[in-house]
Amino acid sequence: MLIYEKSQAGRRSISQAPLTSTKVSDIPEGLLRKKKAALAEVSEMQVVRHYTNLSRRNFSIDTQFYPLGSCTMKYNPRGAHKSAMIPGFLGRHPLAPESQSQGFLSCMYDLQEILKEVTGMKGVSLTPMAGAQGEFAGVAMIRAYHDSREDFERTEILIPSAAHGTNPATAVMCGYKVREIPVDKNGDVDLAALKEAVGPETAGLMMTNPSTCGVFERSIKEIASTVHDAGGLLYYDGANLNAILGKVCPGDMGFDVMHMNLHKTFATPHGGGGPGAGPIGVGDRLLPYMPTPIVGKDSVDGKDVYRWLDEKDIPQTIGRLSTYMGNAGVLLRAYYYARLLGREGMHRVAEYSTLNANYMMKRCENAGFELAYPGRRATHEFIITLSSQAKNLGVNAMDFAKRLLDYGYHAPTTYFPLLVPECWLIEPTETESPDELDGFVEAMIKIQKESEENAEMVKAAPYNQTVRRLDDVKAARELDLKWSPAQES
Amino acid sequence: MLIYEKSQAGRRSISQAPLTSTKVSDIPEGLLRKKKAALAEVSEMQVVRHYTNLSRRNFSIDTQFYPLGSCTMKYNPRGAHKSAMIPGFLGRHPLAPESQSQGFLSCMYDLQEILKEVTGMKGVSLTPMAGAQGEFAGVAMIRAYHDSREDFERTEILIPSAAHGTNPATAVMCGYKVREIPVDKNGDVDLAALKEAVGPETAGLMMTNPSTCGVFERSIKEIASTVHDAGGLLYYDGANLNAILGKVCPGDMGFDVMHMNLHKTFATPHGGGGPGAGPIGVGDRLLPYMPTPIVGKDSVDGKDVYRWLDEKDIPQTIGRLSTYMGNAGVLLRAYYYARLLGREGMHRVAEYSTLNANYMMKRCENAGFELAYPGRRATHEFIITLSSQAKNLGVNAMDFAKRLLDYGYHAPTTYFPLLVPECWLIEPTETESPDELDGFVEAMIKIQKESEENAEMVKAAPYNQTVRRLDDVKAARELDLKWSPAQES
Amino acid sequence: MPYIPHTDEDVKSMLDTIGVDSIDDLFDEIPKDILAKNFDIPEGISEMEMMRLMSERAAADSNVSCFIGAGAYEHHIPAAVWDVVSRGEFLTAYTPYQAEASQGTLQVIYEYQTNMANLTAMDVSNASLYDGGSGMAEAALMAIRANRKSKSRKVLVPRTVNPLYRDTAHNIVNNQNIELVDVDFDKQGGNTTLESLKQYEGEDFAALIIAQPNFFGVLEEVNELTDWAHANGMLVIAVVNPTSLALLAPPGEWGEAGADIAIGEGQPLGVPLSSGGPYFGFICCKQKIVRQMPGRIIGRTVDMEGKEGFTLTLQAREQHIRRSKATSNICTNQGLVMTASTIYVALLGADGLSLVAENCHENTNQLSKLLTSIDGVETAFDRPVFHEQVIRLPASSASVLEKLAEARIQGGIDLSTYYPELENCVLFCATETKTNDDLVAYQKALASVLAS
Amino acid sequence: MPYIPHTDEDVKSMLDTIGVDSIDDLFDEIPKDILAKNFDIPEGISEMEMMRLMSERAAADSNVSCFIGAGAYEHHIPAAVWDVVSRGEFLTAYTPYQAEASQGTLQVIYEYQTNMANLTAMDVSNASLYDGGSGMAEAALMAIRANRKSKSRKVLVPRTVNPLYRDTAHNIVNNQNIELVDVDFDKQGGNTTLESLKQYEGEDFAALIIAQPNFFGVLEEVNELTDWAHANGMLVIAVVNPTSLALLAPPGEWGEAGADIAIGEGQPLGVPLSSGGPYFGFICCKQKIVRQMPGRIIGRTVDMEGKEGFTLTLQAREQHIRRSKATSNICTNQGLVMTASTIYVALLGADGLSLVAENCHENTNQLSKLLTSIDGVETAFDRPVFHEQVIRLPASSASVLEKLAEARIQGGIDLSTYYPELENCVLFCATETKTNDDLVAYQKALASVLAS
Ligand SMILES: Cc1ncc(COP(=O)(O)O)c(C=O)c1O
Ligand SMILES: Cc1ncc(COP(=O)(O)O)c(C=O)c1O
Repeated sequence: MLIYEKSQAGRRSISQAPLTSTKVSDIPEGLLRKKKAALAEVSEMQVVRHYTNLSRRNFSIDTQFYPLGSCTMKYNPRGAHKSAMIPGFLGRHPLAPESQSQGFLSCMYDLQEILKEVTGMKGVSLTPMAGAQGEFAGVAMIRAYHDSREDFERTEILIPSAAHGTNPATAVMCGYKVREIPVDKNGDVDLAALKEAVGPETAGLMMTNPSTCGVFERSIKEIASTVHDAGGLLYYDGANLNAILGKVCPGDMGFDVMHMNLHKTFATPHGGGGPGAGPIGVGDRLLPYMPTPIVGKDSVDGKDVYRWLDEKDIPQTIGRLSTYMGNAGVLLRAYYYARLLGREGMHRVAEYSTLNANYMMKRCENAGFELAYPGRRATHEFIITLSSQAKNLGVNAMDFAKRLLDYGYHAPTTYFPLLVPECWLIEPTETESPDELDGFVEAMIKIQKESEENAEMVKAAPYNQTVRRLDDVKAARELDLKWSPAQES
Repeated sequence: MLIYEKSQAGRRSISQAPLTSTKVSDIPEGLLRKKKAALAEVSEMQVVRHYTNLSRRNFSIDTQFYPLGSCTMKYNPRGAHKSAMIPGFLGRHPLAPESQSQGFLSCMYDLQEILKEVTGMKGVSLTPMAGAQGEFAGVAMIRAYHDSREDFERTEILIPSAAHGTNPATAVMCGYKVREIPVDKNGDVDLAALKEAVGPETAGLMMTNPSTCGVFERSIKEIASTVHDAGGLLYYDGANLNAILGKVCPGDMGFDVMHMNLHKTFATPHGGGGPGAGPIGVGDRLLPYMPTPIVGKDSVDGKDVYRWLDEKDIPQTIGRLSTYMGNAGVLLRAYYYARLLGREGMHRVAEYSTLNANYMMKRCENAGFELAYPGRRATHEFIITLSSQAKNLGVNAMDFAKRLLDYGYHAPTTYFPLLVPECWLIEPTETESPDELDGFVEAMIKIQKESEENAEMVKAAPYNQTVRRLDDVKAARELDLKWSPAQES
Repeated sequence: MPYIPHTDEDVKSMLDTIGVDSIDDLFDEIPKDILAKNFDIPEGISEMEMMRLMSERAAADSNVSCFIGAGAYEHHIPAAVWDVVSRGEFLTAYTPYQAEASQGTLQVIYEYQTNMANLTAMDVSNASLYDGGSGMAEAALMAIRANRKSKSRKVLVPRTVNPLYRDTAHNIVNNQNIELVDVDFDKQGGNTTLESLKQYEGEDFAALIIAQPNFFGVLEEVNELTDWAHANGMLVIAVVNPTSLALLAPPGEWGEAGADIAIGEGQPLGVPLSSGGPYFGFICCKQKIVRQMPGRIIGRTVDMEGKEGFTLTLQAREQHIRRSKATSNICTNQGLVMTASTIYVALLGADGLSLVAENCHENTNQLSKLLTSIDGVETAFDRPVFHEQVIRLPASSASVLEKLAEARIQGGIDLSTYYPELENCVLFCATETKTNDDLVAYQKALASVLAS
Repeated sequence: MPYIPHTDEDVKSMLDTIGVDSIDDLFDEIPKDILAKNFDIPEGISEMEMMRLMSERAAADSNVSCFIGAGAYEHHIPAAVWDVVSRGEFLTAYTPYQAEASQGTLQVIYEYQTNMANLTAMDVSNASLYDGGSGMAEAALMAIRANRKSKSRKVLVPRTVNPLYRDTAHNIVNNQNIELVDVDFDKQGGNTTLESLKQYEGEDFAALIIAQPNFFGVLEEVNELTDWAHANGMLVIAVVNPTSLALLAPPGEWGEAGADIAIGEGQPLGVPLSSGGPYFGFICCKQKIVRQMPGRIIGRTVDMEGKEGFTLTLQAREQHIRRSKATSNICTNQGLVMTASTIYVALLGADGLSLVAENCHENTNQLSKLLTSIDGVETAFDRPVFHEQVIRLPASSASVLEKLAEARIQGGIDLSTYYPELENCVLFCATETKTNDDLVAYQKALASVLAS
């Protein structure tokens, strides 16, 4: 039931608004609202009960194993949430004077330094508000770089075909044309094709390594030199940073610029869709173009004093990309995570996420599931393809996924990357224990058996959720995007 | 699954303990533990997931209508919880010096004053930790009163048969014999029986008004004078204060002493069993005996200064009943609630809880359910008896209750008070909206129909919970009160 | 190992299953020479140590009385909001890709869309953008796509629009050779006049942006401006403060036809100031251009058994389907904060929001009176405002604000930073959180700073 | 109306259904002359106003460095503990009377019982009592019921037991003519010696209480004391600090046969200091006397389909069944706090608890060294302690502590309040939350107070 359907005209959560009304008389009639907005009129308890019960209709990391590939659903420390919710942090106005912001600024500065170190980049700007905005910042910097050299011919961004949709979308938002590079059957970029594609129009290549195929791009150095030799720059999509954190630095692979999805690798909660944070790191060449604001540190009378760096300090900056400082609260959570992991813990992220993925991959393989890249090591994630199940049993990747929900596991990413048919991209992350991984594989085995014995049953899954399978076609055809009083009465 | 069954030797939530170990060398071997305790060894995420999922196996006010009679399951304001969790309050040591406790003490003082005013009592001590301890304090004061008058003959406490079990249990803990007074068919105390029972052995009468039968004791003043004339004192069980808050003060009904269940009437969360708080209020005669600590206010240089009152101030006190100051955090929550309600809101508690109960009672009656006291007004709660259903359909009050769970409503109190057969004591509270009450009655009507059509089905309820009906007999016969490593392996 | 559950035994048996000897073996596809060295970062600390560090740092920025608005406002946030939002099921879920396992989030978004559409009196809302400033960029891009009558890559932007929004939007759209053209404001009224727009008549612009209230708190003549834009073939993008919509005419009702797109900063709806984020941008539009809308959209539908349910819809606008042809590159949005706003709006309702708006407005008026009662302090503009005000001081605003800060009063922002012509001007607001004592304390502090 | 959802229309239609004209009519059974008048209490305020008031009051008591222990200890509490405990389903449930709708709470209690039984090495635990002090009263009453060999209504209580516990327990049990008989302590060791007990040999006592560590932090010779008590026909009631049980021999293993009942204050296990409550008392005992245990107990059982489940059991001991013959009058207990402790124990585990205990102990030792390095300051007793210590000052402890408080250091408690013979003595502790800087700050402040 919608909250509006629990509404009663005249009902209110009295204690939540000021108790006294002061009629406004100094605003011209014509600028005033005539009819009050159709919002719910409910009591405080109704609100708490409604949204508490809604929350119970979600899967989440706090309740389930959630091996959604490319999304790095690892444990989100409760302490990180709590520390970002300390009243002093919550109450700080984004435009508060620097003298009364040293606590916050020092956290941001420290985080910049840590991110620089663990990515091997030369500068970090924290401001992008998610991965996609980090990509935007990165590609905009690439553009600023070429522009500053008056190299206006470079109009193309190269992107492997397995790339995430944000990559091509971003390139276009930055005014570039997109040229796709095929991926070979081992999950690697087709080097020959790349070599053919690069040229004087190449502004840069966007890629992630390990790729979205869940394998490490072994020719990364050759790719890098190919692009660099042609005068292009190399962008690293940090969505897969969890796979290498502590093992390889993007800077050392030859990347000129990258973003980090802190809501993945740095364990900040994904909140049912966001917020994230997509700080970018840059090599020497792009340092002058970093987006503002950035936090700088001065020493005044032997004391550290932090301040905002802006256009005055970075005259060639691509400028601000958010009204204030991006998703500051997310950054505080990531800072917490970075400090708790520390020097030693940082190395273990790649190690244990890789261990878990390879273990699961092996168990899947042993159970008879088909791996997309059987000869390869898994990185932090791996792909199985259910195309034989689809063909022989009529049970496709989506059916399998829906049935998995009934077993209490969130489904892996399905149908991405697009080049693998009927694929599941499985990412267990390092914070899951082997028991959980085993349970998942056992559920897969059961579903396989169910598919063989009763495909129709599996195809009509799920059964145990609050709704059965939803009609997406109706949703798109008969758009119903908001409740309105008329429609209901 | 138990947390121990998810345990793995050597696993730990690393970040939660100090990171360095300092071997203890100054404690004699013989006093040290030899084998480490068999506790779970789990990761932080496992803990969060385990207990988050366990919580989801509960009904609660935040998720369901919970009309548990005598328990006053009303909305527990989230603001009250938050304000008691302000770090300054959480961090205050109970033995902190008064000079660094003025914030806390002023809240306690204010609460004492408010409770005095709304109960019509002359003094309030906040320290009892639940209703039963409030009763204990009250009866112990009655004893202290008689003792101080060297009236040692009074060895009996009179208690109406419908009383809550804590009343007789408390009387015994205070060294009294219990004498039961019957309740007549209208739910009133049998006045004739009371008059016969009172005498020189009567230390006092414990009762609540409205009674646990959900009706107002109309002869309250005659009862009071009967007991008083015999030299006894009158104890008010405040579990039903919600029914009269703002309408009648126990002090004005003639009660000498009472407790308040703040976890009922003052909306502090019940926490799946506690904590509560059971402050006591007293009339003039018992003022000298109040339990410590109490907060007093002095004026120093025109400024309010708060301090603890103890034996020096109240030499005849029955003394402390808790190590420190009872359930201080619960008291803060109650203080929040009292201040938000304020003068006007306080009166509405009885009004609207009574309105809801009478409305539900009427709807039940109209639907054909049998009222225990059909000629009477409901107070904040009322009783229906399902004895005809039990007799004619074989579906008893417990079966009805279990089936109700399947409809998403918590069951009312069943089989209490004991004198009404197959009874349901239904208390909706003032914070529920009429829609919720209607939904409940409609579920009752459905279950009635189900009982008529398929009694066996109802008798085997519930069906939608995480477990089916539990075997209580096995639980008591084959005591299994803890997990132990041996037992499981 | 923080957050890693593996015991030595676990690792051993897992490696056995995989068939390798060590974890390092799992990285044997990576060229040895690029393997990472030790990091020069602090050693890991415990939660206890970190909580203390963070508490101390937070305390350093605390105990101030804040009168800064400028797009982010200190409002009372009901305790219930973040208690419920912080439930693991909301906090730690991902984007609702598996609709059946995400009905909670999906229904919340549907309710959010309803709230925003009904508040703005627009037809539809998306599921949130990053924030107000970047939201304005998305709106400009959307308008350019949606205005079929115009071939222009230019959008008219009054200088009364929040300069931080203008800056952000410029930085985003300029990569596509889109131009945001400044329109100057009336120096007396602090508003955008039809006169100042006249010069653009006949020229091709995709849209006119109108902020209500504008950055100075001043109310624009939104009806006239909207009709002018429509008459000149432009779409209208409204930039609005959601709190104000309890009192002010909603964009959907501006002029004859209403604004075409409405965007704004969602922060006032239950989101803490929190140094600028996470906030959320909202965007609403007319039904007929919904397919140009960026970001996620949730639709109501039914399941196999005809039961109501919610799901992602119109995904063909989005990057994961349409890739380079998507309406935007946005993927992760501000879901959790949007959830908070949904609970906030449910708790306040239209009447509660009105009370908030009225009390903010009254407090700002009150403070304005108090401050202008000081010799030499005057309001900078003469038109009606909503809940924010500009005053001109008889001294440098930067240095006055600095001295106020020493008294732990954050008196507003120095407008001359963004508008050199508005020398000595301060933009401030006093929301419903301020008591009369707070206002008087500001007055006294200002009087004493100016007297010194 | 705060928290009341009724609209005027609701009220009207409800009154219609009931068949009365006004709400007042519903109270027509109450004699008119006792109806309440207006209350003289403040008018209602909003959540915003109250949060500000409470924040200001809390702030007044903040920013102190606390070295007080004496039964309540400042420990790090993992953020996860109260985040999970504050979930509505735990926070706002009642006692699990409907087992099928309360499996969450019931399983938590079963796990809690397991934790406490395994920590104390006892057979069984109940579901919590109010607190440590009142728990000791319940234990004394239980021992009197359980000791079949004794007819005594007397219990031996060393003066080394927390004086607040002794006071509380006395006030509770004296109503039943039960006597708690003091046993004096050794002035040098600060412990209870067999000598001091000798005088009671041959006398009939129901039980001997043994606190480990005792109120002075001093470790008692629990094995000898336990054996002595058993040899003299008494039961042994252990009063223990749960943190200490990570390191110290658990009551179930004291002496030849182990203690019979173990109780204590649960606060150190994840419960904030919070001015003294809500805390929880734990009580564990030998299986053979479980039917004398007060309070709720949860048992594991199966449902109709054989599935594991949990339910209230042995209810025939409780007031709601047995009424005047119940083992106690306790009904509401400390469920939520007990839940917090269960999560705390799961997060720490035996190894984590050990680390906490070690670090507390080390910090106290460290501080003890620092303080006794000041001229004239010395430890009061010479026996080993656990994580708490008594020092004797060369000046009045009350006035020294007062001066320390001015420097916002709460230096401990003035022992002479409870033990007049321990003049100038201060009991302090430094838990794992204290850094070396904190310890040094205490030392410096004390040195300067003593020097002045
Ligand atoms: C490979 C890849 N790149 C980019 C992104 C975009 O990141 P964000 O969602 O934070 O904008 C994602 C996230 O889903 C991703 O998986
Ligand atoms: C009528 C009555 N009296 C006394 C009590 C005991 O109160 P508490 O549970 O707070 O000890 C209760 C609570 O259940 C009750 O309902």
